[in-house]
Amino acid sequence: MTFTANEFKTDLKPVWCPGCGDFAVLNSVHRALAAAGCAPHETILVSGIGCSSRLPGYVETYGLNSLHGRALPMATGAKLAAPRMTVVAVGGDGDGLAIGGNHFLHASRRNVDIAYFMMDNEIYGLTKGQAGPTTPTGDKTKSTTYGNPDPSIDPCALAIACGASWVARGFSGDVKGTTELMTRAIRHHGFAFLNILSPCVTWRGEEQHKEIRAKTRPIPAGHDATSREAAMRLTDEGEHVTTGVLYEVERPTLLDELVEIERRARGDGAATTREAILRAFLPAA
Amino acid sequence: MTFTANEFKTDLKPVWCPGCGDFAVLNSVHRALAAAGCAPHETILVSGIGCSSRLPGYVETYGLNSLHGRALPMATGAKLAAPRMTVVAVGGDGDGLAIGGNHFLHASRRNVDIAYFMMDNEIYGLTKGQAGPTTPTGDKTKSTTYGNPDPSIDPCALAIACGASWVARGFSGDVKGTTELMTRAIRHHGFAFLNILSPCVTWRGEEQHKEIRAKTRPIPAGHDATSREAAMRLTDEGEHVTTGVLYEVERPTLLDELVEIERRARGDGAATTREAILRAFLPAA
Amino acid sequence: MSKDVTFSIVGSGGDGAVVAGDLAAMACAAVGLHVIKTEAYGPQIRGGESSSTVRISPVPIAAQGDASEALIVFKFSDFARFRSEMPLAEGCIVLHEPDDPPPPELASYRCVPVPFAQLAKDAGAPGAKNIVALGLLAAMFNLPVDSIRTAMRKRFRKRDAAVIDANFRALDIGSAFPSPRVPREGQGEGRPRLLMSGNEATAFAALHAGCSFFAGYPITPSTEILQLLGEWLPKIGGSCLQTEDELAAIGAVVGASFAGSKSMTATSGPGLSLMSEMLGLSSIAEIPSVVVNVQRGGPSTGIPTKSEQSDLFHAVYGGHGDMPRVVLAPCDVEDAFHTTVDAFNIAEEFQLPVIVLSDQLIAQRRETIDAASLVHDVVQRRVPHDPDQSYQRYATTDDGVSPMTVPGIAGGMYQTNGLEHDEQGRPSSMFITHERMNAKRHRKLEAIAKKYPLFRRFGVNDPEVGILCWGSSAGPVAEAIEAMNTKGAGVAAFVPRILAPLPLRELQAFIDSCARIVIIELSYEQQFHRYLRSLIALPRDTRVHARSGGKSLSAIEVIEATAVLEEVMA
Amino acid sequence: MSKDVTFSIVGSGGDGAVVAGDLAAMACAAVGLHVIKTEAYGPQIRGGESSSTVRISPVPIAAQGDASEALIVFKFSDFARFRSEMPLAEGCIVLHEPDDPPPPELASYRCVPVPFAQLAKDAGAPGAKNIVALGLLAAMFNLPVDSIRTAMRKRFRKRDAAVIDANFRALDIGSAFPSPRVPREGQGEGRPRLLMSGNEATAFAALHAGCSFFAGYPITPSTEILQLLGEWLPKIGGSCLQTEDELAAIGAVVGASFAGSKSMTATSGPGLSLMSEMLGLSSIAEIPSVVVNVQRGGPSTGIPTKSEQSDLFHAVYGGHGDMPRVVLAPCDVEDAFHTTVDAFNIAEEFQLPVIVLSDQLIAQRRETIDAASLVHDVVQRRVPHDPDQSYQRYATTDDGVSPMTVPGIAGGMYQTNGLEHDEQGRPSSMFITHERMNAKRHRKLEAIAKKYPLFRRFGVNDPEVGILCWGSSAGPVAEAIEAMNTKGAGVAAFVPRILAPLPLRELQAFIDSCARIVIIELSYEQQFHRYLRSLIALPRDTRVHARSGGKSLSAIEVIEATAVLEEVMA
Ligand SMILES: Cc1ncc(C[n+]2csc(CCOP(=O)(O)OP(=O)(O)O)c2C)c(N)n1
Ligand SMILES: Cc1ncc(C[n+]2csc(CCOP(=O)(O)OP(=O)(O)O)c2C)c(N)n1
Ligand code: SF4
Ligand code: SF4
Ligand SMILES: [Mg+2]
Ligand SMILES: [Mg+2]
Repeated sequence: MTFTANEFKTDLKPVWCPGCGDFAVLNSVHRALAAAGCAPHETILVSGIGCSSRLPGYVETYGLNSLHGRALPMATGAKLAAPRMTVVAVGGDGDGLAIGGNHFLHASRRNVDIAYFMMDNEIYGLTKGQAGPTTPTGDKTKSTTYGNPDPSIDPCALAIACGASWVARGFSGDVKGTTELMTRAIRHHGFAFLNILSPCVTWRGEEQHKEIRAKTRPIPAGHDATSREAAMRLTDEGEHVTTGVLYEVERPTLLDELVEIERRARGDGAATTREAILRAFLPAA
Repeated sequence: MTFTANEFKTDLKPVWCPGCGDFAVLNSVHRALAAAGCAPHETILVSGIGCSSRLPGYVETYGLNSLHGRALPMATGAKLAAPRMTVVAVGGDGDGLAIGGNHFLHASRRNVDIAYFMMDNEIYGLTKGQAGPTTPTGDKTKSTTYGNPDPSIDPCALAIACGASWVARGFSGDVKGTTELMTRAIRHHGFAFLNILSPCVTWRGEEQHKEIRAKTRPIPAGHDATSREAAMRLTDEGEHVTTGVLYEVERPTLLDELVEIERRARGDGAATTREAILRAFLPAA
Repeated sequence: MSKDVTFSIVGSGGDGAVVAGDLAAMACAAVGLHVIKTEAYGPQIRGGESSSTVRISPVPIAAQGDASEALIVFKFSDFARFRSEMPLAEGCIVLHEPDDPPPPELASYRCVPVPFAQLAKDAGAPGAKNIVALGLLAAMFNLPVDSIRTAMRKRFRKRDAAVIDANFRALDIGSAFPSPRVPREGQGEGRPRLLMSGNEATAFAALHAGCSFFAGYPITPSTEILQLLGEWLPKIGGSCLQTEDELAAIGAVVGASFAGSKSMTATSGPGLSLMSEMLGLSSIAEIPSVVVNVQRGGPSTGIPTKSEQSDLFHAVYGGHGDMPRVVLAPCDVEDAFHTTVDAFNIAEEFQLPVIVLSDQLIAQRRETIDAASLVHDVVQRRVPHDPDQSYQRYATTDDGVSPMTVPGIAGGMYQTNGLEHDEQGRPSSMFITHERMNAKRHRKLEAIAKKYPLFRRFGVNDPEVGILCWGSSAGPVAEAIEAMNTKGAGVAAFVPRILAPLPLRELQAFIDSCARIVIIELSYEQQFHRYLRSLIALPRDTRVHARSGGKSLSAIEVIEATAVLEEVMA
Repeated sequence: MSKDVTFSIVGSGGDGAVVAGDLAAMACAAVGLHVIKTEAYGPQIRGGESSSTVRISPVPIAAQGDASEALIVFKFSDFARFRSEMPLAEGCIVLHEPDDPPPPELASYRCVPVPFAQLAKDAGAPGAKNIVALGLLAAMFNLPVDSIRTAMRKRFRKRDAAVIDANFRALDIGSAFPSPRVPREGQGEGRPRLLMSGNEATAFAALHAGCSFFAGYPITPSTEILQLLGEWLPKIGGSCLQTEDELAAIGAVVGASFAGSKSMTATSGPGLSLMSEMLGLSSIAEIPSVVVNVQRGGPSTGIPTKSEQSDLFHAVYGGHGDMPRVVLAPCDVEDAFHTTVDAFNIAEEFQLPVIVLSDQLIAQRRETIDAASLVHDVVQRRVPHDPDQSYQRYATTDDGVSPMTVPGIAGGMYQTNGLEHDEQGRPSSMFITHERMNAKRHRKLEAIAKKYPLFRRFGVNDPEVGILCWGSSAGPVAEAIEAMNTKGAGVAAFVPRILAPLPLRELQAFIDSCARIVIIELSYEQQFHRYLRSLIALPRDTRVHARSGGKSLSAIEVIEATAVLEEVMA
């Protein structure tokens, strides 16, 4: 049985500002879950804290809007506990790269079987406009009166470097394209990271939307998505930002590894019952 | 006035196991601090928790063996508070890449003006032999009865990806080479990361020392250390491990940025006294 | 004729309700009136419902005001979500758009239709509904119109003259519009007062205390402290670092302090929870640190935009092990300045972590302060400048404080850690060392209790009812006590400003002087009550008025909880 | 003739002191004797000083034994660091190498030179000093030699026959060597007993309770739990994840629990501090979680290898906001099994975080258990399997527990969060919702207090002295009470096994039945005493015996603290 995008909607009204890019992301999520053939009761959405992290409240699945920075470990636990469920983590750039940076590194490395959508507005929206890891260097924000001193991170470059097996970039303004990327991410076997440029009209200005549209470029024809180096090159092009699937490889996932471990654990002909395990503590007379 | 290696020794007896690679690292630290012209009272050594993190106790400087994973933020704070001091962070692979991974990412990105020596034994030594982020996949350890499921991280590759401006690898067995690399790291302008392969004879076996010696290769002649791609290539060579300076570039450091910010802050002719700042809160009648 | 008045303005989106409140507050502060201004918002990140409540008085006031005498509503649908938390005074004047009739439940109030939008249009400033409203309020309450104009000039300085003039017209049209007059006594002494929020007072206190390093991570309702110090510290040669998270923030603070700087971070509940481990290092390695924690509704993410007093347990008990720390709590905005300076003084003199427990109500309300009151002595760390061979970082002393060298001092080098350690800082796992060092570290608390018995006491002597409360609850309690005592009751309050170590001697004396004790706090678990019980004997018949936060405490609530007037009347 | 004996073996590097202790313990457990074995180490990571202390008895024993009747020392320089923490019984037999004379302070004991190294050489097993020593002990205390051989065969199974034979010779030579004989009563019932550590019992309990997911990060003294479940869970179709840190560990646990698995993590103080924030989410979102915290010396890194009871404050109070949680504490190794199963039962039934406060002494000592005692009912989560339209995740109920759907159940979808929320889980910042939901979540604690009044009580009825203690202190207290009461004193103890919510009714009844109360704990700050005071009235003359950890509590210490014998004798 399949479900329509509408069946993934809840009747809770988003708290987002009029014009926020996250509305379009939400729209894409509804469509992508349907397109990927997910069932609401067999889908788990986990987020951290932020404007973007409010998203699970607006999607009819098992949803958890958790703690700032912790979406990935929670999604990992959920996936290992319920491997048959589709598990998707969502959140903001600050949530995923500042306080959540370490989990991003290790979830990528372990190739956890989940999709992760990062709504990247280059700012801390919910706390009202402080610089974050993707805020361009030099930008003045509420917390950087004299300009942001820190070099900004390209989330896709970081994901590739950390070992994510599927890495793509999208733009919330392009609902069709984003929906397609989300669908592929959900279907990917392993950790699929999608960086979605999603304007914050309130703290990055009404212009951000146009600016992003202007600088995005589709993936160049003939790009070899299996090449780390080629993918990396598409992550630092100065002016432009490439959207599409930058990197895609097939390698064992965390679940694959755990299945293999279970095989070995049972295989060694050893104790696989409570009683047998206990016997090991009984000294022979 | 300069100091000798001996003047950097304390009379506290290391707790390390006989044969531990960290003895040689300690030896190199004593020599490098002297060689770099550091003064004991103008040097700060900060570490996390682990066998390796005990090192500051054996070096006559201002030393802080802090919390597991927190060496880098503490070293960053120390450097910003006392820019004239030489600040060196040290610790293990677990300390720096597992619990401390997020700080590693952000210290590299910010190009903090410190040197960071990671004693990499591919294991959690102090807790008696569990797998860590650099433990080879498949290895059996105390915590991976059926083999380590996780792909291992190359700390140098990660440092380069995160933006460190100086990245090198050394081998504790080569005291001369390691001392030289440490000296350069201390002198580097910005975040200098040195990954030191340092055997854990107790949990990785007496053989580890020989194995490392066998697989290390000196930096190839004509390597362009200013090229990210070239440096990256030297971080994944299967069998071999390249020692030496893999990557070295000059870019503004966190201190440079803060100096510039101070210039702007004072420059705008605005309030730079307590009184002037307070006046802003006094409404005009 | 009432001395002080309170009015509220409710709107949404571009209505500018909050701006109108700001202008009124600034104008009144400018002429020396006492002002307290609070705001409230709906869940919408922007463009949602917002309200501003302003209380004005010629004499000092301690709280935000129980109920509004006037309410301006641009749309009643926006008012709905504030209703349960915005009490209206009996006979409250409700001004509303003619085409938006008041809901039945407001019928009992004096509802006056005013065509705000139309009047603004007439003035040629279609967006200036709020300024029209401001004009009306000025006329109703006889507010200083000239200084409202000055405030508008400052606020709109970036707009062009034509717009400003149109706004002035809107103001005049508003004041000219027929509306009830509410005579109000006293115009203030003319000398302008500072208008500050608790977060601003805290950030300024850090400068005053000599803080030269701040590290923090944004979190509501403490973020303004990070933002202000990011702007101010570079001006005076200090530095501010926005870290990747709170673990790094407190780590950088303790690292900077180890290196010799007075250092601070600011956060709220979730961040304080994350800092627990590092505060333990600050405590055992005896490295000074100051953490400002602005409380909000909990647990977990809770209610980030509203006040509560439920981080007390974590502040006084949080963190594993026997971990000496100090906890201070300001009573109001001005006190946020003094407690923060005291926090630095205590941290530096006694080399331990000091937590300042502020709360959203103090941190984000704006309040008038007398500039002259912002003076406070500053203490420095005990640093031996030419230590000799015998220098021991953790030398045993009577008060437990051992002189602390800092990097740069020749011969002062030492190596320390978070392990148990001996006088030289050398790791030891021996029981005897552990017991000796625990004793040394805890002796500092006795010394602090003696030197800093910080508290406020108000009300009569030998009271019939003694109220125990802390933090922002002190304001409504103070006003309730004044009200009760003028009615002939004999009530007093003891408000500790240092929660750990508690000023036990003074507290005991107060309790002994009272016939009855009532405890008042905004914590469902009665954290303050249970904390007091763990340290001092409370009378069997002690009453406790404890409830969740999310709605600020009112003087009337305190009066009811105290249940003393009934008796007086009886 | 004494029923039970205690002996210690001290060595370093390759001396094999610990191996000898293990073999003795296994051999005695195998024949049904009761055994408790503890170990201690110097700071050296490996090759440093080590000691093993074994207590053997034909009747049940509750503690590790106050003092050793025999001490084997391969080098007195190694013994030095243990001296202050290893009491020797009067007339203790001290066996040592002839060329290593005992220090003067040991002169008062029965020192017997034994050429261990030489005898081992004679046996053709130069490395087997420890086996020679074991032979001596076997002869002295009449230990079951055959089952020592069996234990050796198991232990050395990887070595070749020749080596094993040489070791057997060493054992015989040792037993043959002239040494004092210490007659000991009782040989055990023959039926072998389980020999387990507290960490092993805890890990096994998780399997028993149906735990199918574990996530953790190594930390002394809890790491064995991670290691064992990493080995066991895959066997029964569960999974174990070693995470990057404790934040991820507890995050994964709560995530897995949300997805429907019984989940657990294990850590020690520093890790528990880092988990504070996530426990708040588990509490407000009502997602079951079990955290085993094995206490060690604190604060900060403290003394990782030694026991203390100073994480109590953090366990019962840690975390910002009003955060209901449950805290259990085992009294011994077997109890570590039962409390852990109860932890899962309570977490699953009441949907909140449950902390099990174990400690290093229980976690890492080995103790004999009767296999038959490891039975305990298992409770399941209330899951509505076909929820209808009206399903509300946080529906109001009498006991505060709302049925919880899990992913996979059609029609059971809900969206939750760490914000305050209404019955459907929708975020709300309204006071009324906050107060209502705080009440709902806290009602669960009342229900738990009724259903799980877990405690132990031993000693006489209507005692003259009532002791209050918890955790591993219960052992020495139990033995002290037996000793005192046999001498005619009337002492009893009340040991809560659930610390939050406390079994107040039962505790009050106990206190009322006692003439005097003595509190005994290993926390410098008197955490247990202060916690009790916050909830229950203690008699004015309550005595408190509280000190730092790092040295285990002895029965003698308890007897002195109770100061009751003097009176009896008087
Ligand atoms: C532990 C903790 N620290 C800080 C915060 C405050 N906080 C909430 S959201 C947020 C950042 C939001 O930025 P981002 O993740 O990019 O999401 P956005 O709002 O931009 O969509 C912060 C710092 C918190 N809730 N918890
Ligand atoms: C918060 C916290 N978690 C866990 C630990 C336990 N712990 C101490 S050292 C260590 C890892 C040591 O490995 P590494 O950093 O590689 O240092 P090594 O001992 O190998 O030199 C761990 C997990 C701790 N001390 N603190
Ligand atoms: S603040 Fe920015 S990110 Fe948040 S809802 Fe508004 S527009 Fe969107
Ligand atoms: S355990 Fe390993 S790392 Fe630690 S001291 Fe011993 S050899 Fe060195
Ligand atoms: Mg963002
Ligand atoms: Mg290591």
